[in-house]
Amino acid sequence: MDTVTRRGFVGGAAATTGVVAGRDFLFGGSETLASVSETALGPVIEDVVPTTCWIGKQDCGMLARRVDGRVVKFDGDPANPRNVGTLCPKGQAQIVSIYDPNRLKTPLVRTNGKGERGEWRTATWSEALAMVAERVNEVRERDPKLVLWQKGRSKAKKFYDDAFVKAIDSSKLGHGAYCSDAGYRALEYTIGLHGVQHPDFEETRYLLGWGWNITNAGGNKFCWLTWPRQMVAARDRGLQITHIDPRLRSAGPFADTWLPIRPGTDLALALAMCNGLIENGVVDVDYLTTYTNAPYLVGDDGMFLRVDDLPQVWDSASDTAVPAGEASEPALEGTFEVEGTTYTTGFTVFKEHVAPSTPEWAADICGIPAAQIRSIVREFGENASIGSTKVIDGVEVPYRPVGIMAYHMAQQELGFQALRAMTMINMLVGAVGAAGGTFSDFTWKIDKNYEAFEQFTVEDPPYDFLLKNSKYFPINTGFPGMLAKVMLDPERYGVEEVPEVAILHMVNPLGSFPGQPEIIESYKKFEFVTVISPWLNETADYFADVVLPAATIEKYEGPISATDQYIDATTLRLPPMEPLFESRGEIDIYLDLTEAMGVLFGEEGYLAEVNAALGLEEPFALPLDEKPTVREIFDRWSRAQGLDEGIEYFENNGVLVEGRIDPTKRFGYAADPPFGGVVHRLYGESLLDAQRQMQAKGADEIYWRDYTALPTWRPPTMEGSPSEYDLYLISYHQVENKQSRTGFIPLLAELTPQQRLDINPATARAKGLNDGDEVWVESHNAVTGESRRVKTNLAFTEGIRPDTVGMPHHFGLWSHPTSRDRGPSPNEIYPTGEGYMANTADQSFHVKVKVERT
Amino acid sequence: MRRRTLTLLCLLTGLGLIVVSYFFLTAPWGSDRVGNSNPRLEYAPLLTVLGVILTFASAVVYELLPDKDKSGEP
Amino acid sequence: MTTAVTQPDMTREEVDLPTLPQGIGHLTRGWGVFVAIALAVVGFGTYAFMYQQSEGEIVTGLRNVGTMGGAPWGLYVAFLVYFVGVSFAGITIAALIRLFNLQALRPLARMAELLTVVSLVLASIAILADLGQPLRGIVNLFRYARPQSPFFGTFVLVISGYLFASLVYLYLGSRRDAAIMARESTRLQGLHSFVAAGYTDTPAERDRHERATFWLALAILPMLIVAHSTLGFVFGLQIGRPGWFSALQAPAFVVLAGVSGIGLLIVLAAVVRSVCDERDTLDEYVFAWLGRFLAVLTIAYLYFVLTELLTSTYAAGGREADVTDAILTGRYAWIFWGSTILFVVSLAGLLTQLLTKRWNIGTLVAIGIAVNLAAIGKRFLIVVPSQTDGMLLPYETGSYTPTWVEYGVVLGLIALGALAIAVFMKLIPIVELPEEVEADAS
Amino acid sequence: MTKYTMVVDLDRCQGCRACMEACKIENNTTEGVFWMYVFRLEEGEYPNTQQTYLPRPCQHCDNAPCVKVCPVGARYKREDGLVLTDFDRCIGCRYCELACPYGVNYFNWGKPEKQHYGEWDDPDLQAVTGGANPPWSNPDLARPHGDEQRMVAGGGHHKGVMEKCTFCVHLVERGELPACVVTCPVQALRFGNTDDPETPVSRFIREHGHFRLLDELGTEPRVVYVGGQPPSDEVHEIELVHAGVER
Repeated sequence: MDTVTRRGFVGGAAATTGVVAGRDFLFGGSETLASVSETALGPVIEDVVPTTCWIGKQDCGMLARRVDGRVVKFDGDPANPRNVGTLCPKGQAQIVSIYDPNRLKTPLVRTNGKGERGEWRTATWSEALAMVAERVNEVRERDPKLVLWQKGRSKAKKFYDDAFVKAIDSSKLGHGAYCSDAGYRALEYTIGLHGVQHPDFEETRYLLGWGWNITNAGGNKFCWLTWPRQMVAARDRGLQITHIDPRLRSAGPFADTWLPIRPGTDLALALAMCNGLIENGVVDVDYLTTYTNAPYLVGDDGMFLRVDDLPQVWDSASDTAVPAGEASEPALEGTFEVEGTTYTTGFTVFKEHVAPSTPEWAADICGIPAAQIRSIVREFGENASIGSTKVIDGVEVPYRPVGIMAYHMAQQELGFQALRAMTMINMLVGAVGAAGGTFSDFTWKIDKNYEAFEQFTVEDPPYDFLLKNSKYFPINTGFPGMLAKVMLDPERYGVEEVPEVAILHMVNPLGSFPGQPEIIESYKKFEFVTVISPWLNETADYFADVVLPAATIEKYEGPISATDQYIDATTLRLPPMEPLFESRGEIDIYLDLTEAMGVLFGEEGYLAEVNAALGLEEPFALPLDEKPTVREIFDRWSRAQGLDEGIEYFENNGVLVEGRIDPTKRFGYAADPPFGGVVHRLYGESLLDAQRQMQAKGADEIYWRDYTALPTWRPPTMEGSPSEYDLYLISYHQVENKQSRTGFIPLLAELTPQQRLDINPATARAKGLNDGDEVWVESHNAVTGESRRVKTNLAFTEGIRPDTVGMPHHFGLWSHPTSRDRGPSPNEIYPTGEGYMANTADQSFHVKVKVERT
Repeated sequence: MRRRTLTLLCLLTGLGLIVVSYFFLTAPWGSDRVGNSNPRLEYAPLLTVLGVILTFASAVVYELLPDKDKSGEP
Repeated sequence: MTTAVTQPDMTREEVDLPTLPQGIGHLTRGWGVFVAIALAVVGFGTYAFMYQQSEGEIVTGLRNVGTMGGAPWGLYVAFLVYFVGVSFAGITIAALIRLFNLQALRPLARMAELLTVVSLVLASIAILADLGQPLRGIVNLFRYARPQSPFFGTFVLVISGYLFASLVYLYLGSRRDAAIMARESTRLQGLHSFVAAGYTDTPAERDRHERATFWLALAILPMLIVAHSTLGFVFGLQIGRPGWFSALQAPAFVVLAGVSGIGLLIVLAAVVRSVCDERDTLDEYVFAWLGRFLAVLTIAYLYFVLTELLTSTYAAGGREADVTDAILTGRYAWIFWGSTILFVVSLAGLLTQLLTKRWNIGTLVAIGIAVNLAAIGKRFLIVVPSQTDGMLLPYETGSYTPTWVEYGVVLGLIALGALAIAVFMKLIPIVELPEEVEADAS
Repeated sequence: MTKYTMVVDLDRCQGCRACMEACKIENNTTEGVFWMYVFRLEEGEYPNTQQTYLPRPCQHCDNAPCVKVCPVGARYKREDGLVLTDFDRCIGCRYCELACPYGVNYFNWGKPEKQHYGEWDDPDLQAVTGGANPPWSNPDLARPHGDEQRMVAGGGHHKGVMEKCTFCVHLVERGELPACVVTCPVQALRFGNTDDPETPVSRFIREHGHFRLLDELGTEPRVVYVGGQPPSDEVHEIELVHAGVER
């Protein structure tokens, strides 16, 4: 501030030293009298070109309004079902990015050592690509798996995650462990779908918004605005929302009831709800006996009774155990004797398991009144309308208008099991895949993990550096935080080889992931790092050897689903202008890079993999000996979709709308076979089996304790912190920000100028603190005893639990002038690793902290 | 007589200018129409100010106008 | 800034010129120092003004109300109001003296008139400083000004009418003294002849002058009430500004104007008394009269403050109360209570002198300065808190802190006023020449 | 005859502030200027806390205090209901801002060309933008509008003049909707002619309970709020946008 004022002063002084024209002498600028604006404007050519948003994950359709070829505004594309002509604040503000002079202008090559702010020289594309190709090839020749391709947001998976990674045969790492992968795994395990709970807004009447950040963030599949659109329409039809979240602001006025739950205790509440529903007799017996493993007979060892590998159920008609699916009257409940041994149905095991989880028990753990728990159990049960059906688009399906929206609440230590328990709430009332019920994907396509999770194989070391099939994480999401720990101490985890080179695709681990100190130390171990990014981001700044400038919105990408979960549609990202400066689209970059590496052409080359990923067959397949333009690739793909105009269809229409998704695809009950032909796993036999394998291999309890057949409550590790760390830290997403890239947009920085710590005024006053006070927020790692702290300012709100404090993400960056000096990221104080991740190697965003005046 | 006439003329011109420009030439009263944002005659406010100035200037005219008799004196 | 340079000039002039009354044309060292300092401050003010014109008002502490949490009107408007207020007292006293033929106060008349003219000029410059587009302001006001804007009254009545009337008044009154002085052969003879404009002080001319000024005074008195009320209306008619919408704005405005103007007149009279050696004309009677007048106005003003206080603390709710709280107990409390204490202490001083009938000029000067400081504080409180704390929608409370540019411009204006008076004093007698001088000359 | 009205549906508003950003880009307004602003408000004590959102465009009052006080007629009311500012006439006295009880006026404190969110004079960038400042600047805003052909559209024109929401006059005149209305993800904003009782907007207002902000002041706003309630005296802002202008 000071220096700015001084510079202004000097400038003003210079302006007044007599050089100024007489007109300016007393009255300043020349615009005072003359109407400068009346100067005749030449004719302008105005046009509108379709493209898609580049910020979040849902790629809303956009129309770029151009004047003489210059983009002046992005508007939503009315034809796109996902956003129907609208845009969120990020979508509007991103126009700054396509003109940002702080973007990389050319490829850069590091001239100083790594692990500190970079010094750079510019390089030509051919030089930079040759450098990357040489270093990557050198490692590939030894072991391609020691090349790590890491992505943050990949917006043309088929070209990047699939084709490129396969063409170079590298290891691959995503960001899911920081997202909701624990939830994805729980749902894949339990009902076979890739996704986390979301409701059928067209039909739902009663919704548990479980940690759903309604007004700020999205959820499963969408980054934001599609859900709120559907939510307000549903509220017009009478939808009631019960908001379960330590913070009210996530739902704001849309919370009809607010249950300010204690962070990390969702599993206990879910168990109490299951217990309550069973006690109230709200159980969809048909669904449970027909489509789940609830009637399977479980022995004392926790394993199913199997005959010839087939799990058995009790047939009440014949009073015998018969293979599942063959009983005419399968018993859901009961204990039966088969050949002298007692077996209990999975459901009865479950019922007994949740029986101690009374409302009072949960109230104590969750910090919410037992009466409130009782009433939501009652409301949920009443609204579930078990037994009713409804005709949707001509097909009669079971009607269970009770939904759960849960997404990022999976980011907790018990995330996997909490999401499983929440799925069980839906299973008890038969709402999974029912009209108005709960979904986790748009169609009933079974994920390959469902089958893979039937039987876990826990191997002996050595493990690969992602710890696949290890005794630590039989279910493994691919966790960069864990990779950092492995790289720092491979021996401890039985790993022999760690990755040597990395290609970082639109990812900023240093800014985006918890455990910053570990990340910094581990990335130093890479011998060669290539960063593909439009900006010299924090990670590039510290670790890149070569930075390749990527375009933002001004490139081809796709194909992109434009569905809103009801209408099927597809779109592409089309460039509204040439890539800024010397930047290139990522597909161009991979075409160039694979060419430089010598893996572009031929049967196993990049082009062949692109053909495979896009499903391009003759006559549309790309020739394997000729480098195409990206537009040409999409032209072929468009024609392969039956569009005779090729890519011009998208250039003219923006989006290909296929119409409403057929109910037989949407509803699990209506699918053929129902639910994709899988048995829903109420009872997690293979989880228990995994636990035993882990124990047998000598894994510590901290790894195996949550591999239980049924979700089991235990206090989270953070509760072991000393009592002076008296507050729970939670973090959240604000609607103005998503990913590092929004931190670089000054218009958004204006809306979210500074980091803050949300705190209940009563809590703060008890500590003698006031609104706006600068404080230290110090976290404590209950496993290592380590503490970390950051400085920020208090923001009073009555919308947060008194024992909880909250901090938004997307701060703590420094590489872009807009992102600097806006306060810390909560990632700087979240511990990573054991105790602060789920049993599926997914980051927990909970920790105990203390708050003190600076 | 001449003094009095000129002074009165100055005074009445001033007052007349004020009245005419203020009530008939500046922007009409009321704010709900586009036209009300413009004076009916551009620079009408200047006339009002001139009117005020003339009104008071009449005192100067009254005092400063040289006496006819005096100028006739040798 | 260096007085050494001007020193020799002054001594030479001293030798050259025949002696004129009241040190006219006689440049003393003290005067030189004073003028040099005033010029330096004016220069700084001009620099600040030009800097603001070149960069925009971003260099001031002014900002938008609402989301920006600022005040769009600040020091400039506070001083505009203050300067207009000061002008009130001058012209009122001058007019009263003429209308009621208060012979004993005649020595005050010219300086009162001068104070009016100078403060009105300062007020108009303060307006220009406040405008975002001053040059446009000058042109567009003449071109488009709308009668229904309260600004029209300020613009037409206060600035043009009032300023011009006062100038005429000052000028016509000065002719006689100029004519007397023009008889001496000095460097200023030309100027004095020009100002005299043929005035020979015949009974007919004197008669005409008396008649003209009587009618002028009669015309000015109602106009100045209207004009000052109009300025009150600039604030008082605003429904959207808690703390402003009040029937008392206009009367309180006029009374506080009187307080500050009389206070300043006391200070000026004391300075003239000592500098121009006018102890006989500006005697204790004059000061006692001013003191009594000031006492009455201060009592009246404090009464207004009390009624406003009572109404706003008892009746007001919501945002109205927020503004009151900010002024009485919040961030502006020090200004409010500081001003109020200055008023009360001043009043106590005045009443003591009134009761004991012993008037001390030094004390009166201190009181004059005190009530002016208090008046500036009150003007600030009229203008600013209603903006920062008076938003009717739930905006956060705002704040306003003037920058060096605003202080610079305001100090420059004050210095400009002082400079103008100092220069005037060396050209035309600031105290009307007494009868005996007149007799000598004829 | 056409009389434009904006309807704000508080039952729908998510407080996302997309309207604010759309406005800024469409109208090229400068830093710290929010012709459209969305309050995020809170009242009550934990756990009986209420949070609400309140969008606040210019209310385009039929009895506009700002129009009344403008000394030069730069702020004026059009027959179609729009309250506009002639930025080529405005003298920068800010009286309109003081008169307005809603706080919707934004003054160009500094040089607008320096307040467009970045340094756009990079030569490589100018090769792309042709020197436009901001690069997304919209030439429509530099054209005269309405029968009276006055300079009223968009922002960031001159230093030292007042600007405010225009209901996107440059879009409305060519039959399009204001930028905030277009972008609203949940259709919390509606816009249309209420002189005709049968337009969708007229019908929508008729069918819903509604209020106007500070109606008691007699300003006759042309912005109608549906759902929710006027903000009480107890509410306070959370998540402040203390975006100002700095040198």
